[in-house]
Amino acid sequence: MFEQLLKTFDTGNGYWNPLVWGFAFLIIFLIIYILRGRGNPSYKRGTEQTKVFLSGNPEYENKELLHVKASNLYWGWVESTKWVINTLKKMHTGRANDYILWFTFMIAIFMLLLGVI
Amino acid sequence: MDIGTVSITILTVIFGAIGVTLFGIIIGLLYKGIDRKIAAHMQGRVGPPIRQPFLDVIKLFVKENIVPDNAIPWVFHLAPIIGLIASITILLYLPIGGFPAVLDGIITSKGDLILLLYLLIIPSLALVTGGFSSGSPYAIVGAQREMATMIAYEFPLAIIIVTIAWRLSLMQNVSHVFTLSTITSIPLWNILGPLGFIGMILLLLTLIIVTPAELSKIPFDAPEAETEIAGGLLVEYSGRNLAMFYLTDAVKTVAMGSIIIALFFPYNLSPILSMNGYPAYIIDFLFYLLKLFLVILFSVTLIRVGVARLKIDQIVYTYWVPLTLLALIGLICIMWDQTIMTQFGIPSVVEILGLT
Amino acid sequence: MNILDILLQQSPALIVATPLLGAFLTPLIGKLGYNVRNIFIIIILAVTAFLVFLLASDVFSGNIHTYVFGGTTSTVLSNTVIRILFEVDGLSIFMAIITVILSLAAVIYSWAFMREETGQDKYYTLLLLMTTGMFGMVLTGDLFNFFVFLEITSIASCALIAFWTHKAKAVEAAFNYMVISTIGALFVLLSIAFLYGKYDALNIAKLASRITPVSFSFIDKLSLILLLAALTMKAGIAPMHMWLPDAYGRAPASISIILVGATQASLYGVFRICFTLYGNVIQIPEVSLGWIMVILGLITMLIGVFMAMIQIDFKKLIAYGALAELGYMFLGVGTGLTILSNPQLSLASNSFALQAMKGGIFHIINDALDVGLLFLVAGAVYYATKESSLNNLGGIARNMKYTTVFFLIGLLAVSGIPPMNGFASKLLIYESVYQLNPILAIIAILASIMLLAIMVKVFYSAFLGPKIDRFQDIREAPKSMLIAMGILASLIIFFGLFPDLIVNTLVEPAVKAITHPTSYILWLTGGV
Amino acid sequence: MIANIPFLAVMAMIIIGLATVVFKRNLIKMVIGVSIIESGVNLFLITLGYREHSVAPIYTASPGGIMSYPVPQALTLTSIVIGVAVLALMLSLVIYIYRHYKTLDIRKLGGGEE
Repeated sequence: MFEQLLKTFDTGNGYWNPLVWGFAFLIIFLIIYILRGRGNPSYKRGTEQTKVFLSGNPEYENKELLHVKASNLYWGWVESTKWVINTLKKMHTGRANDYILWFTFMIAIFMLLLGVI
Repeated sequence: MDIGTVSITILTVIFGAIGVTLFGIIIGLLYKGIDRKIAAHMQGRVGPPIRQPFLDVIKLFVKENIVPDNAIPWVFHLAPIIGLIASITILLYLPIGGFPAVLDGIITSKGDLILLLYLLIIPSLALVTGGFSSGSPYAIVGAQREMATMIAYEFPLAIIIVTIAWRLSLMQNVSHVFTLSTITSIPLWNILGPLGFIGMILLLLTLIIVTPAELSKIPFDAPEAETEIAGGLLVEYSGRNLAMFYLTDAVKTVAMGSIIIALFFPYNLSPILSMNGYPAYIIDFLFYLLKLFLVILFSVTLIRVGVARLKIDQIVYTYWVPLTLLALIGLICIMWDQTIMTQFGIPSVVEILGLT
Repeated sequence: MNILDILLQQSPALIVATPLLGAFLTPLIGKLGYNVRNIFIIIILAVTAFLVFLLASDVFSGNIHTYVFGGTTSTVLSNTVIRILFEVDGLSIFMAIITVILSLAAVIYSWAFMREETGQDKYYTLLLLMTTGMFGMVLTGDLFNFFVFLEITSIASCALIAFWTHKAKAVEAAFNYMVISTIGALFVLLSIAFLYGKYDALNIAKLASRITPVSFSFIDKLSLILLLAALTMKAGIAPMHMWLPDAYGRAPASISIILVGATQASLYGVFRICFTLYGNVIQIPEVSLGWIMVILGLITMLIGVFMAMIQIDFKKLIAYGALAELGYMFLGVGTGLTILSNPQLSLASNSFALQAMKGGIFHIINDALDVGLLFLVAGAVYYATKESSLNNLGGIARNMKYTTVFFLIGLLAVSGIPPMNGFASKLLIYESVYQLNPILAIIAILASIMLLAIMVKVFYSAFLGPKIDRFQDIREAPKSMLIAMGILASLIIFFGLFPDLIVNTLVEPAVKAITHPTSYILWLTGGV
Repeated sequence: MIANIPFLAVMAMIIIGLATVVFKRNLIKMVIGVSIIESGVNLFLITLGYREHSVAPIYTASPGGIMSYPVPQALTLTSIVIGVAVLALMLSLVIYIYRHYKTLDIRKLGGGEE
């Protein structure tokens, strides 16, 4: 039973043993933790130090304004794949009759591929 | 499985882990110093001494470890540690010089290319999470750029990895083509024909351009971009947490270099010089260090000095269009190579050159 | 004969009957009080779970378990008598295990999640009915019966999607789903009628034995197309997936997680039809659907990740993520089908096909757990903040520590980062499908990285960030919700740490069941 | 030829139903379309079991002669029952949609993306 649990996951083309990896991870964690413990843990709480760095600009009263909105994330990626995303957005109309149209379209495709028509 | 083998296994893992940690950190920092020195010379500066990165780390350990108000403390602290550990575990699966990988053969566990691909993600993921958790707009902008860069370069990287494994899978009597030990034992250069050779060179080129993005170096350092977003995702980090990220970067450089070596230059000197025993290990290790130096010189230092930073959407474009095409051409070359070789009876490049 | 043997013998019927009975007893028991009813429902599902695992222990030892309603196996063997029968093989029981895990988690979760709602008796009745329908779909050995259970599932789930009737979008999503699933189910019925008209049988095994290369004709093709189109639509395969994000996203979180199971039951239908019903004619070129499945899988994957990237609604985003995950299953199983249906290649010489199928099937249970956990987390966040748009959330990791950790586990698992369970199945898929064509593995890897980016975006915008005044004093999710999430999270970690064990015990029999359709068919003649 | 008329009717009903669901913008009309498809399928099932000059398949009170197939009739009954449930649920959803949007035109509803 014990050996069964230890067995390496063999995909036929590669191996993966989470337990060995996890064990090594733990060992390295200990080393790094000790190493990190040698560093200076302190800082001055509640001083200017812990304020957010805004290149000297004043921080907003309402902290929510500091939070970058989800829709603004990955701008560069969305920008360079705009054409795909806009096409896809147009597909998702949210109307049942368009969905059924897609369904009929797929039946037609299957019929073509399977040689019915 | 008796007690003896279990304890030997456990001891191997423990000592291997300790050894690899020391190796990764020391060599990583050393190469960082060399990199900085060479870059400085190329820009007509004197540059810092080679031991400067060590001094940097020591200095960071002495500095205060500030946790900003807006940060989520536990994520903020945990991210750098996880990143460093994950990047060290990559080294556990890589053969270093003449030594086999530490985890090779521990309960039949072996290094696997897909696993490495995913383990390489974890340090970047830790960096991103750390940046996001620090609650500063600069860091957030940097972190989301890092993530977008990651999506971008993963495409060509996946092509390289899958292509190499696919070509090996065509060979008779080769199993487990994704394991590093298989890949290093059969260098593709030895079996490919002329067309495949060209394909392989294209793949190598792609991987060399992927490397700076993997390590967030110029021209793909938009996530950190000191001049633009003030250090990006590291802006709120200081003291020992920053030191952790500094070390992660160093270790990751070694890991990435070792992956390139394992995939493309797995040759050792000792069989050619017909040496064995300790001298062989030493000469292979030195040769490995030389290879690592060359790889880092080409893929990090030269590119970094020679090119200016790209905008983030340009990065995505660069990877998804020109580089992916380059890698795909490489893939097609290698796919057609086998057929052309058998069809026209072309020998492999090694045979043409008479190196067998 | 001891009681366990009797239970085992009757278990296929009992697995369906117990939740059905529970469903109609719920309004009665509901009169006794809130806690009594909830405990009753949990007990009902626990009993079902026990029966499922009892049956699983039998099926995994290599038997195909059949149960004939109102008769014995011999009555079915004669051609004239029509009986409804349940036939349980490795794949069926695999799906039943998923169903029971998901519904248990959902019910435990609902304890606190639904506490404030009105109409809870109806909610639980419908929930149990839906579970019944799903069990019926995966256990039945009769095509018409399959249709009936399909309809039970879709009616119950539609009513549940629209459970929050005060939300216009929820009702709209339910209406869309209803139109789509009804038309899909009617096409299933139509093709069942085709098959019945031609072969005079409704029993899957009997039909499969009668559909031979000799008898194969236009009618068979037509009914295959209709079945395939309808069931892939109900399974949410692109480009017929548009109902899925709406339905998943608008339903209460505890329903979304069961909907994952319902979609997968339709996926089971697709596999059953491709591999078993048309198992004898699988090598006829027109029926070799492998490449179609692979390409549909890739399209699903890419559409899922691209659309998820721009979503700002928490649950809708996860729903698109779930869509991408569906693509992996289709990719894995499709690769297997391609090899299986090619007369020149065989499974023995192409072990990668078997591995790909293992990966695809393994991914079904992994996806159920990962996506289920994420939905539950989304529900917990909604419960605490009453906010579902990612644009308005932020910084709640300070108040909801456990939920954050559960989300992190789900994030790592769904994007396949080692050592979570998603990695094991994705590893299997990557390292096998590349042999069919390297591009497949490349796109799969790419989609998985994008999934990571998507989930990290959620992690940041919902959980990290500065303190927001509105969320100053929100509290951690109640205990029952944490327990439900904890069950799924611990299963994820367990599956991740012992992938070899899971593949050998759970996945292997399921793969064997669909790659050897003869054993499913042959019990009719008394063989195994 | 005359025997094929039911099948032609089935085809026509299914296609008319599909066209209704796809092209009509009114929710009620869409529901009607679904209902037409359903009737078409039911008709098909019934037609399958039909035999010329047959009697109802009731053994105890049979006047003799050939019987029509009982199974399709049982299937049709089940299908009709399911159809009623589906129809009721759909119409009740339409009522809710009307309450929210004050319209039955599908183009004026919220749609998928916000």
